[in-house]
Amino acid sequence: MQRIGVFVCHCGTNIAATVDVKAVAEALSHEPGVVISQDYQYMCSESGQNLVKDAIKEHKLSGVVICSCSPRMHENTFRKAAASAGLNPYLVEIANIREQCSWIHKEIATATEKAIILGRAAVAKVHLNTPLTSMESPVVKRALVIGGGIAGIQTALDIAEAGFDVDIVEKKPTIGGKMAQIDKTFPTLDCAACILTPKMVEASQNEHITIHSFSEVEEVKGFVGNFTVKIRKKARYVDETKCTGCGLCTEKCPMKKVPNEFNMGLDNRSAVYIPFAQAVPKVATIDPNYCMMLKNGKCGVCSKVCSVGAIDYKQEDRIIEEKYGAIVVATGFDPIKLDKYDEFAYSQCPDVVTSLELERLMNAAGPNGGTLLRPSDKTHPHTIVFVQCVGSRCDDSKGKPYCSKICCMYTAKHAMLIREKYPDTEVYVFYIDVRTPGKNFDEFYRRAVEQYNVHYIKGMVGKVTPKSDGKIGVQASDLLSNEQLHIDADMVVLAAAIEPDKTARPLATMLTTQMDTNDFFTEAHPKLRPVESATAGIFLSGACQGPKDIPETVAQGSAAAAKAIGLLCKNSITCNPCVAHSDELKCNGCSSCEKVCPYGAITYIEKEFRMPDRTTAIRRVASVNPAVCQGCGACTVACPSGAMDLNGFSNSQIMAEVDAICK
Amino acid sequence: MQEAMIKRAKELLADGSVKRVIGWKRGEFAYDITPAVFESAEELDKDFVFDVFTSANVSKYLVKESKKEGKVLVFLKPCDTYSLNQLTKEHRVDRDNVYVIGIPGGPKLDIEKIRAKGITGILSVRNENFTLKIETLYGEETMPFSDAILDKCASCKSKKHVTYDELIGEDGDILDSDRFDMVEKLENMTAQERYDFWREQLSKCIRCNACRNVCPACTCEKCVFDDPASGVENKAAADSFEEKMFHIIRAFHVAGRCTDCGECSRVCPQNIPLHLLNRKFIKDINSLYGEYQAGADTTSRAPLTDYTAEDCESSIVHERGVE
Amino acid sequence: MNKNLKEQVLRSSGVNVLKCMRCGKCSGTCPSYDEMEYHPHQFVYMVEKGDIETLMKSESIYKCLTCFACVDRCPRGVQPAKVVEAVRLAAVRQQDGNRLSADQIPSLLDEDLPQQAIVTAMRKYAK
Amino acid sequence: MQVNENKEFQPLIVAFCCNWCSYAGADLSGTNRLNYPTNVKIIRVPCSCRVNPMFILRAFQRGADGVILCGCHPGDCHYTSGNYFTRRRMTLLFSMLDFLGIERDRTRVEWVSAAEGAKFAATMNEFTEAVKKLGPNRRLEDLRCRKQ
Repeated sequence: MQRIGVFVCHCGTNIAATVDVKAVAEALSHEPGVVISQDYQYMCSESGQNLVKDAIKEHKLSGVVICSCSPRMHENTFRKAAASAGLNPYLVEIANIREQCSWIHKEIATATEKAIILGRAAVAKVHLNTPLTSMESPVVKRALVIGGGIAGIQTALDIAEAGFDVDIVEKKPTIGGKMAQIDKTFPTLDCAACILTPKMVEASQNEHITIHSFSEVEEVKGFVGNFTVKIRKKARYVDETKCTGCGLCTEKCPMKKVPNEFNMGLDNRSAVYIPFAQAVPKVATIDPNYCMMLKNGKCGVCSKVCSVGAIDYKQEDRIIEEKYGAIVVATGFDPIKLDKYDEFAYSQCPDVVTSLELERLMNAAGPNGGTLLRPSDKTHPHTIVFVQCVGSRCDDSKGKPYCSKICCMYTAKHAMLIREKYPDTEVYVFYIDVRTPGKNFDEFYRRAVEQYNVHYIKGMVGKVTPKSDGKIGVQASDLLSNEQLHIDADMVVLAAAIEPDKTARPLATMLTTQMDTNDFFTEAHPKLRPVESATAGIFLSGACQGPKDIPETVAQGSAAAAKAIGLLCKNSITCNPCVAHSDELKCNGCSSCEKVCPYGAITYIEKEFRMPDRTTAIRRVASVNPAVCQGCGACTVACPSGAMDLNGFSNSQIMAEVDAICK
Repeated sequence: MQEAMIKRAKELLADGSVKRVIGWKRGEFAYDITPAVFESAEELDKDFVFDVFTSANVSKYLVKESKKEGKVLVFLKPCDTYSLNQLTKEHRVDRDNVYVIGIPGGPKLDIEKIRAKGITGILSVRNENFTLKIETLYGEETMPFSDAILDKCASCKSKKHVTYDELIGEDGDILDSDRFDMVEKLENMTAQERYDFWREQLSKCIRCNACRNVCPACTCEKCVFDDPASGVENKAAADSFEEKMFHIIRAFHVAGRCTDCGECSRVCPQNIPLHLLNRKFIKDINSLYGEYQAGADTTSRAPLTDYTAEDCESSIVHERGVE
Repeated sequence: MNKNLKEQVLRSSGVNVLKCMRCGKCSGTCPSYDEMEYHPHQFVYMVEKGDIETLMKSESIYKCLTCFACVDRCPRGVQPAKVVEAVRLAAVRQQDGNRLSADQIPSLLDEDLPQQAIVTAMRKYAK
Repeated sequence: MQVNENKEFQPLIVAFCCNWCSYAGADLSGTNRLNYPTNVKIIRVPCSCRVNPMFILRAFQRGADGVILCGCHPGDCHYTSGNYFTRRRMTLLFSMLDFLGIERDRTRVEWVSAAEGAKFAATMNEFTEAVKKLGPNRRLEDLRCRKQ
């Protein structure tokens, strides 16, 4: 006979305000098998847990039901408490009467009634719970970092520092990411390259770090501690091991009219190229879309000039397969496309640029060697208008609903740098709100206003019209002085919203991690587990999780590394014991389960059985590898005979819940 | 035909290539023919029969027989070969242990339809140029052959043998059948009409389990309806369970696996058109996930253990047809 | 503040004024800006505050061209032009607010003028 | 089925939610205090593909008036492919129930991510209203299971 203890939590007033917890405890005390039913202020507190532990011992409980917050919050807490009192942790069930009851309902009577029903379902389920023991599964002591921007580099360095091997997969020919394109950084105004490139070099020289540049993740299989990843090393038509990065090929290449993506297409590069001087690895890459040798077999100049014979026109994509214990996603962001914002004339006028383009225009390694000139006529601009929130904070149909977070600060930086370098320039910043929370951030913005006389105007630009005299008409409203402004500007800079990199979505599918509607990766808990995904062994670093500036990105990169190190330190991890198992006596051996298993956890064995008529027969039956099974339950439904069942969520348990709810 | 079959079966038994023969055995009357296993030439001579009433699908017997010592010879009509393929695919039958002789298919006759003409005391039935000559205790009667055809044969989907080791007679083609007409007719009724139709039909069920027992897709080691642990165990005839659950669960269990052999409806003593449930699934699968015929081969993935990222959403059910 | 009037304007416009984040892009893009006493963003804000009578009395409601530039540009999908239109309707539908007396109408009649326009005009113009 | 004092029909709705997306989405609608009716009772399953059509029939048999199944958006399944199987199974099951003349609005599949608390609440409100309009489930209920 079952001896079940029910514990109803008040959660302060979180539950008790809308659910009559005493009535719930009283009602559940009459359920079959329930020997004790109590309520308490905070079940998750130490004294609350002790209450449970003591009751387990005193009443020799065979099952525990906690009516409290979501099992996603405290299931583990109570399982541990039960285990320490000698009860198998999987004999604990949680009835979610907070998130799914008290917080969504207002009327005490109906909320209490629902809480009782939810409690009843948990009691019905716990009747059928069986003690489960976790298996151990070994951890591969190697990490994969996807993305070689500042986030990925920081994470890789920190993991390597702890003594674990780590691979960086970067889709571009060099690591460095967006930060490599940035000129100066706020709020200190130090040079981005000066602080980034030492880290890039450190990463390339660290014996624990392997950089797979110009590579992409092709397939991810496995589970925490034991991922198998296929990486596509794209053909760069240059032997990485031979190339010295001398750059002779890039000089001699006759095809020089290739838009230079590193400079945002503001100037050109050659078909064989090294993205920028400090690229890591410093290896040339041939762009097959432009190389005349690859396109029509005529040229071969680079191959002739290369003294080490590194050019290989026959190179093909290569797929390598590696095993990892942990994976860190650091796929970063991109500015959104501005084609649909006609009112800002971005597509019509070359002097309307995005902020990232402005970074390149102002950078010493940029198209103008660091002198700020209009892209159209290479003249010095005297009036520059900055427009904030372009595509950020919009209705769904108009752009991104979120604040891109970094624009206020980099715009202040741009405005300040321009006023510093070219004091004869008038700079206007049209803002909706100026958001500068962060250490020394507001001071920085105030300096732009007070020290550099940047004109901050509250109001959005409504219309940008290129004029025949080369000026750009900017029409905006000044909401504070309540007038409409018409400014003849020389340049307009748009603070485009940022969005997750396009490769993130297919990657999330491969990694089986969740994303939000904006394609940012969802963290396991918005406050308490910010660098972990809900999928064990997958960690999040940098702007792939949400808009972030550099200091935050680095902090999160290190945090993700710490989490990954915590995993890699272990020799083995405890597997979820809620896995499928097959009842051999019922199994038909039909292979339905095997076909729907996403992990290949099911195999078939020929086994001898004694039949009812005392004969023996050899039958083909399914066998589940519990270390590989992740417990989704797809097989349980595919199985026609009901031989396949899932620990912790068995057919009979779920049906008991259904019955209890429908009673 | 019958003689040729017996002759060949004897040969194979004699040279030891097979140990047993599965076919049809004559019963007390001309029309109550049952599937049977024959182990000797004498048994074959005595009881083996192949005629207008040998409609039973014998493939299911291979689940047990193919596991026994020695090869088993089986005579399969085209429709029966689909069932064998499906059973082979699901590892229920050891195909290597089976020797299949493909024999021509129907149409076979429905004794009930002959009786429905008021003909009783039937001794034998012969088909002469599409006219049935029925010898009865009270003299000879005739009726058009087409009036007595079994429903499942009337909407035959294929005369092609999808698996065999040798053939007696000619192989046929996959037919353009009208088997989904009735399903479509029901789909075009209102929900209330459909509900009334099925309530009338399913309430006749006496839960004899004949449909399950004859079904070549129902070969589970332990049927969920017999398994107390399954939660749907139910042996006694209880009205509302039959109407609402038993037949839905059974149809779903064989969804994507049913070869549409029509045996369920043929054996139903209450004449419930159970095959319509299976055909509804087949029709849905064909229209939603692409043409699929269970048993057509032994390698393709069944529709319910397969998917594409572009599959329609379940709400399609709400958007189409008649409410 | 006139709650009924606010309710009426909100309902007839179908606009959720609370979505406005006060960016002023509507006014930044408005071609009639200089003609208007109250500008599109002020319409949205004043309707939110319930100060509709002021707007109804203002000539601004007849200066709006209903060009919908504000509706097109608004990043939050607030649709200020619909708010202006709703205030205009509220003014037009007011009782005893006619600006033309009945005996003035015959002389102004034009065969091509739709009936609706005559009634509206009576309330809108002159005086 | 419950009938309260003012005799308005209160449907009983069983919601199966996958642990990784929809259950978390339901939690989020709680955290954000987004209301939906008490009629909805949630059962947690690891993945929507764990839901056997039998469970749904069982719920109806035992007197549920509506059953809704929530899972991760296609492509976002924590187990890669679970919800794709769910989609096929439920499409066929719902089609069969429709074929048998069961009101089609009593069943639904909805994809709700962990971030879509608002969608979860809205879906539940909508679904409850739809089932309320249909009235009590008489066509699939087993009268022997009726509450005394």
